[in-house]
Amino acid sequence: MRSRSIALVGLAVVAIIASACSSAATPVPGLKIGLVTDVGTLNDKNFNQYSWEGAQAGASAIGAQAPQSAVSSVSADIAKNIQSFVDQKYDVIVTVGFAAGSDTIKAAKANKGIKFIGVDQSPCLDASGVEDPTFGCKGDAAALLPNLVGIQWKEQQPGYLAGIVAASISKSGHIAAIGGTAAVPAVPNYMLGYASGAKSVKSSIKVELQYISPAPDKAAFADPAGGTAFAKQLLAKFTDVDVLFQVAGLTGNGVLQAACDAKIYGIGVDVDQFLSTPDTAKCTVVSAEKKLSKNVSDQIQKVKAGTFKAGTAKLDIGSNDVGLSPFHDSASLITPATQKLIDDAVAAMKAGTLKACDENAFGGCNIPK
Amino acid sequence: MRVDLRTPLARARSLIALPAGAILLAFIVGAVVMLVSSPLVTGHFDPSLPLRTYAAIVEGSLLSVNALVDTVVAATPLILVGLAVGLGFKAGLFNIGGQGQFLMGAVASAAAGAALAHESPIVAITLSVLAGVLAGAAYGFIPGLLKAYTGAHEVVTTIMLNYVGIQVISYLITGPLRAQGASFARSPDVQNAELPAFLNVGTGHEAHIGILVILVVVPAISWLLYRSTTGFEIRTVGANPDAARYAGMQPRRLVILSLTVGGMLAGLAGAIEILGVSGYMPAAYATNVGFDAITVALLGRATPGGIFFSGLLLGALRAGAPLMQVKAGVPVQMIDLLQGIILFFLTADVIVRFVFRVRAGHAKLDELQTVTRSYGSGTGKP
Amino acid sequence: MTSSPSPTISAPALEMRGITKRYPGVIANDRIDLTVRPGEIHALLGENGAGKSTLMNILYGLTRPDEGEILLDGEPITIKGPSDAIARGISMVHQHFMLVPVLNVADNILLGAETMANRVFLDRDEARRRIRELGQRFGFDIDPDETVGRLSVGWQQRVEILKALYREARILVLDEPTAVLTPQETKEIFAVLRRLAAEGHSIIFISHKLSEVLEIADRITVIRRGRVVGERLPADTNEEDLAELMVGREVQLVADRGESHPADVLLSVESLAVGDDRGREVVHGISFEVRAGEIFGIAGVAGNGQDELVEAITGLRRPAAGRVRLGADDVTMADPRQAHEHGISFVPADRHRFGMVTSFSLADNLVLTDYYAPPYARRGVRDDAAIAARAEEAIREFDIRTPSATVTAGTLSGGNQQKMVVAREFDRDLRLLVLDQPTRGLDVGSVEFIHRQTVRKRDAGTAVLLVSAELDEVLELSDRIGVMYRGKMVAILDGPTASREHVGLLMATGGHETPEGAPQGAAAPEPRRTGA
Amino acid sequence: MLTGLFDIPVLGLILQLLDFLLNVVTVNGPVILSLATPLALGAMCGVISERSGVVNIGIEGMMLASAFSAWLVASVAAQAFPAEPGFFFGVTPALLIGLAAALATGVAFSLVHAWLSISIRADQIISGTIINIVAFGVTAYLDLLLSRTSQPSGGKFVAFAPPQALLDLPVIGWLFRMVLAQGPITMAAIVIAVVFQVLLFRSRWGLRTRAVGEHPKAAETVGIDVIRLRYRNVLAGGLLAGLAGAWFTIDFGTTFQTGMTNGRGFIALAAMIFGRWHPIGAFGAALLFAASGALGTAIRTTPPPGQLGEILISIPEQVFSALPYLVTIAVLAGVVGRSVAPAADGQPYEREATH
Repeated sequence: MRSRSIALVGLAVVAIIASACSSAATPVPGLKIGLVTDVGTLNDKNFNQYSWEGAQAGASAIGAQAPQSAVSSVSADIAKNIQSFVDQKYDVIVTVGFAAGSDTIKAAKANKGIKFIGVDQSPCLDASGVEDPTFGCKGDAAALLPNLVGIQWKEQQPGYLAGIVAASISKSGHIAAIGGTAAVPAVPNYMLGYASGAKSVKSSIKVELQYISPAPDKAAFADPAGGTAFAKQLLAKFTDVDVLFQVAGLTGNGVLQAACDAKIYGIGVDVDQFLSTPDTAKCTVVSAEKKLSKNVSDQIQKVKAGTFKAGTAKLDIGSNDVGLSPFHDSASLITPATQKLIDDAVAAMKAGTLKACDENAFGGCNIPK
Repeated sequence: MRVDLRTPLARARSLIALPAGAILLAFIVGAVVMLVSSPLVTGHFDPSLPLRTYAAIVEGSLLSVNALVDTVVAATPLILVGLAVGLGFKAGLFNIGGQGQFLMGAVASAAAGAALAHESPIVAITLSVLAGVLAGAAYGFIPGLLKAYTGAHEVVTTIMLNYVGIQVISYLITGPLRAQGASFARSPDVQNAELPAFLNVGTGHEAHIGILVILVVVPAISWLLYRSTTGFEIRTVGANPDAARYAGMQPRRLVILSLTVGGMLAGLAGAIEILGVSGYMPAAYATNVGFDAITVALLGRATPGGIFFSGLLLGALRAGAPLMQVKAGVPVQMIDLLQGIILFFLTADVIVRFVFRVRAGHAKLDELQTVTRSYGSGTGKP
Repeated sequence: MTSSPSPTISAPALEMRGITKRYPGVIANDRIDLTVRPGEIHALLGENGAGKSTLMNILYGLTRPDEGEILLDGEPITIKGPSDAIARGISMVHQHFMLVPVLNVADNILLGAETMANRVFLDRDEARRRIRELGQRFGFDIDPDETVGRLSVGWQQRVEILKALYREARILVLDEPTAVLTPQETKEIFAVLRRLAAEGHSIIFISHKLSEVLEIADRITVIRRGRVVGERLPADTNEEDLAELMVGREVQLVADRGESHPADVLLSVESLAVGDDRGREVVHGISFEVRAGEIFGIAGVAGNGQDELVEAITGLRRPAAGRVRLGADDVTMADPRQAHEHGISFVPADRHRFGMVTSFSLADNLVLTDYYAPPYARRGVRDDAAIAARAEEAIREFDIRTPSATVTAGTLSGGNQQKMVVAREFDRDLRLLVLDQPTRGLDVGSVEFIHRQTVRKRDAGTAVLLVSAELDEVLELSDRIGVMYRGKMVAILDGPTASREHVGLLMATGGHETPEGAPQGAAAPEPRRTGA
Repeated sequence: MLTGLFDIPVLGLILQLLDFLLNVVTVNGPVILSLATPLALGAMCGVISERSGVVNIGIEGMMLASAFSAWLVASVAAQAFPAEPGFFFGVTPALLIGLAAALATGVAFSLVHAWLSISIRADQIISGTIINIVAFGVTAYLDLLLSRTSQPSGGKFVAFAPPQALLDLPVIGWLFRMVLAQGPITMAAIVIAVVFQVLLFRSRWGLRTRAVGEHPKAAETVGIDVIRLRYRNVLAGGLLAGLAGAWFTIDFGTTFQTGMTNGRGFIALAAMIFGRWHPIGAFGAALLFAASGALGTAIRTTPPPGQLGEILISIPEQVFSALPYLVTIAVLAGVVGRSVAPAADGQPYEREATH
């Protein structure tokens, strides 16, 4: 009995050590690509998931082996997961989310031979090449950390276009956008762009911009039930609102749910939600997209091609990295006049004559007090 | 009576037989889960998956200096908060508030660290750690006070305070503590208050000086519990509050003391995590240390020595998790699952006894009898 | 027992034959035979721990016998559980009442034997009607809607009996029914029991009180150490005979306590008023004195304020008014620690609740009240060597039977646990020794040991305050006796000359010619909560 | 008509506040009620279990696991049995199967809790903690793995559409909208609360349950099988938690998300305490907590005008999120009346008469 359990334990230990030693070898050709998620899960229908899809697409485009993911379940996991890929001699490490920014900079500084792609990050360094504690960003990130690129988007541009659509299809002249939290710049960027886009169509239009949570917490991005409830409450108060734009990740999927339940128009965010969330497809008119997967995939291909460019890649409509999704079943709603407004706005933004919002030095929107 | 006649070696064996059995069974169950779900992991039925998973965990937590450093760093907060929970058990209290006390310690040390970012490291570190300890203590004091004077059961109040704590942090970090200029809501850098690494093997695996605290705290709590009269009082209150009153002890004071000291330990853990690992506090700081610590305390049977070892074990699981994901592709939640199953077998020790034919001494924590006892007894006032 | 001494010719309603129940290390019941006839009040007499409760638990299906059989109306039956027993007309009134305090009388009675209006809902109206009717039939008027927790103990007992009657019990077992009753309440309950018997119910009356058994029983079965040691008819026996049967040897009811040499007044209690847990005053302005070198016994039926009085003196409870002095020191507001340091030792009634920590070692328990002071600790640090030395000494001196000082106290026998408490509380520099039920539930050897030690302490000049619900114990040991009745000290008598009858009368009536507490209307029952 | 009084100092402010509260509650009644549903069902799971003496802090885990299985099973079933939504509540076979799966999952987890806390007499709080940890681990693990395959959802129940004439009735039309324009689980929760309240205080089961939770030994001596009754109640609680879980993924929403119950199981626990272990009370507390959240939202999205608005806006919105927890602490501490648990709550019951 006792000897039985001792033998069992011994066997297990031997087996584990043996397999640990054996599995350490066998190099595979091509780039090894690893992805570290933000706190949450891989299937968040948001940054984590589309970065992951981008990493997979990028890997297959360059003929590398399938990438590997490491999910961070708590804040402290992010650094550990990055380090784990470093230890395993991965060539490209994608880190997701602004919360991973600091850890990515640290890892990039310590491992110059590894290429880092920081999704929704903008490396802010001081002159000595460490993360700038005062956020002045005086250091030239591209020169100081030539192996790190942070990808950001001008979310206000697709937001602006979504605003044009919303104002055009609204019968009541009252539309709304619900964001997860104002504490994450991407969210107000979308929403402020949305507001100005709508006003550009009809200056008298009423636009409700509401944020669900003050902090980028679960309520903001990972609580669909809470999102539905928030939206229903908003719709109960403003009964004439007939277009609802969600900028709240999974919480926002609940917002779209509420739009469907109320039989009004919904507008998706980040990806083509008509395709990604089929449950709410019937009321999703269009989505304000940033081409997250494509952009991650592009960066990976640049690594392979040797055209990798460090610093912050602020992607915009000029390179078609943001924009509107197809209208799918809702195409009939879009009149030629509306389409023209959209096309003109795209052209103006590309030409630089149209700012989608009151832009700051970093290409984001200044949040009005 | 029987226990007493055994040799120390036999006693030690009887002490670890059940925890060891529970862990082993949990690993077996975990292996079965992985086996069944292996088509979803690797795309085909993969009988070697459990082995590769455990191998990766072992490699990532034990088989190199780096791995060992990671294990100890991950174990440090688990041991500290585990001690907080264990101390509660000794006093007959179920402190589920380790999470909130940890977070309060974290945010307070982040605030102090940011305020003292340009002081000399000694001043900055000392005061920042102190701030964390005090904040944790205050957050443990509240349920202690409520329990002592109103009978509000600490299980419920500490759960509630955990959630209140999340909101407090959300308020602080998005409001008064928010770093100016940062693109997302986070506290400023602690800079000089950062705990320096004393062992840097140059590979990104740092052992900061915070982990040395364990070497002091574990013996100190052990001394407190078993050598000091206060510890005797705490254990008496835990085992029999009426007898404690009869013996001239002050149960209310001891309840408050135990939860406050527990809060200090959890707050210290929070401070160490912020000052030693993260360097700042984000608004959505995510941790699971409170529940991990319950497992640690139960696995260690609420004794400081036991908590030390069980903290190392869980720290190893956490440290091995990244490599498990990278090499085996098994989701990190497998660790949570394993932990829950360990706890299950620890509680359902009849199964362990049956499978391994263990005839070890009674494994139930004596202290725990008082924990839920007061739940329904009206006020539960000590 | 097949040859019954009873002249009654009716067939037995219940027979238990050869009942044997073993627990690890003890035989609780050893081939016990018991025969009960219809309409008979059959007393089951025995010391605490003699096996009475086990036998009744077997009858009630709470415990399974290892051997033996039970016959109901001559038919062998097996009782699988309480519901089985109830279905066969056997009901039990437990010593600690099995009533749910927050529920009302009707719900308590209904519980488990619900009168239903349909498949789902209770028919409370019908239940109330039946309860009132039953109560009236047996001579008491009860309000079915009163919350049980608000009833006096006596009325709670009536509820218990009603519960049995509601289930149409033919055989009613009462386990120590008078333990918590005043003599007046006891009389009333006896009247009820006689009426029940007259209506043909069989009653098994469990007790260790000789006088009561003689008063109420038609027949008496005595058990000792799990065996039936005799059967008697009340007419053919007396207290001495029964006591001898019960304890197994001729009992010297009056022990040799020697002569006392009281010195100066040590404890003086002046107009002390004490409230209970719910804040109601239960000790009303008591005054008495205890001299150094004397044993002052407090007699009284349990629940007349003795516990609160003792707790007030030892610091566990804050007095509401009055003063307690120890020599020149005012200890009225002392907490337990201060009382201890003033030289007050206290052996509490409930040792498992107050007197010890069962999960701690014997050694730790022996310093439970002294752990903080030299030689056991200095500046907050324990001295394990000194604690161990103390344990060795106490084990030797107080003859505590234990394999070692490090075993947990919970593994010791009851007698040895009490010796442990006594060793701790007696063996120190003390002035006042407070003993609350010091020998309850102990074997005779331990009782004698503790009594001897008590007398020794007295002879050494300690003032001893002894509270006991056992009148015999008080009479046996006390130099002076105070009688408590409803929170008042109704008399203080000289111990050696006090007569049992006189003290008993005082306990029962408080000294009034006509006993107080005449039947109370159920509409306004005395709101006294049971401690059970 | 009251607006004239709004200018009076202090009193005017209070009147404004009442006016605002009334407004928030009337406008958001239906949302509040549906948000209260999982809280109320979870709380009633707690009530039914704790009334019989078994503490249940595993509600969160039971809800989460049930939400997961409702979603997964409905999704699989929708592919196996494709069907058009039915007239009542948009019911489909897949949804019913998913609902059954949720209930079964709730019962399965509560069986573990019952076994640990009743049969082997483990500490009930640890047992509940195990439920929470395992439920989170297993659902997160499987959810992540399943997401690698694309899994369309099985749809959801839709809200009942009462005749418009009913909703347009003056004064009470609001009430009809609140109660009738709801999904089946919310409606079921209302019915369950009422039925459960009546049963608890008027039925044989209720009497026995309360007796067992207060004084199990007394119940045993009158022939009640304490162990069996506790098992039954804990398992029935599992059904309620299962229903609460189903609300997340096939009634209110359509998809599962890791950790999506997001602490609502613990708010349910709070509602149970605040509701003083009464079904109706728990439901009321759940409504109150849901309303507190709605109030916080309303203040931010549509603050009242004037001074009141300024005051309300100056309160950090986190206060409203923390309100249920703070209220529960206050209730437990006796600040806002006292809430006393059943006397035997949390105490394992040992059957054999001990000697």
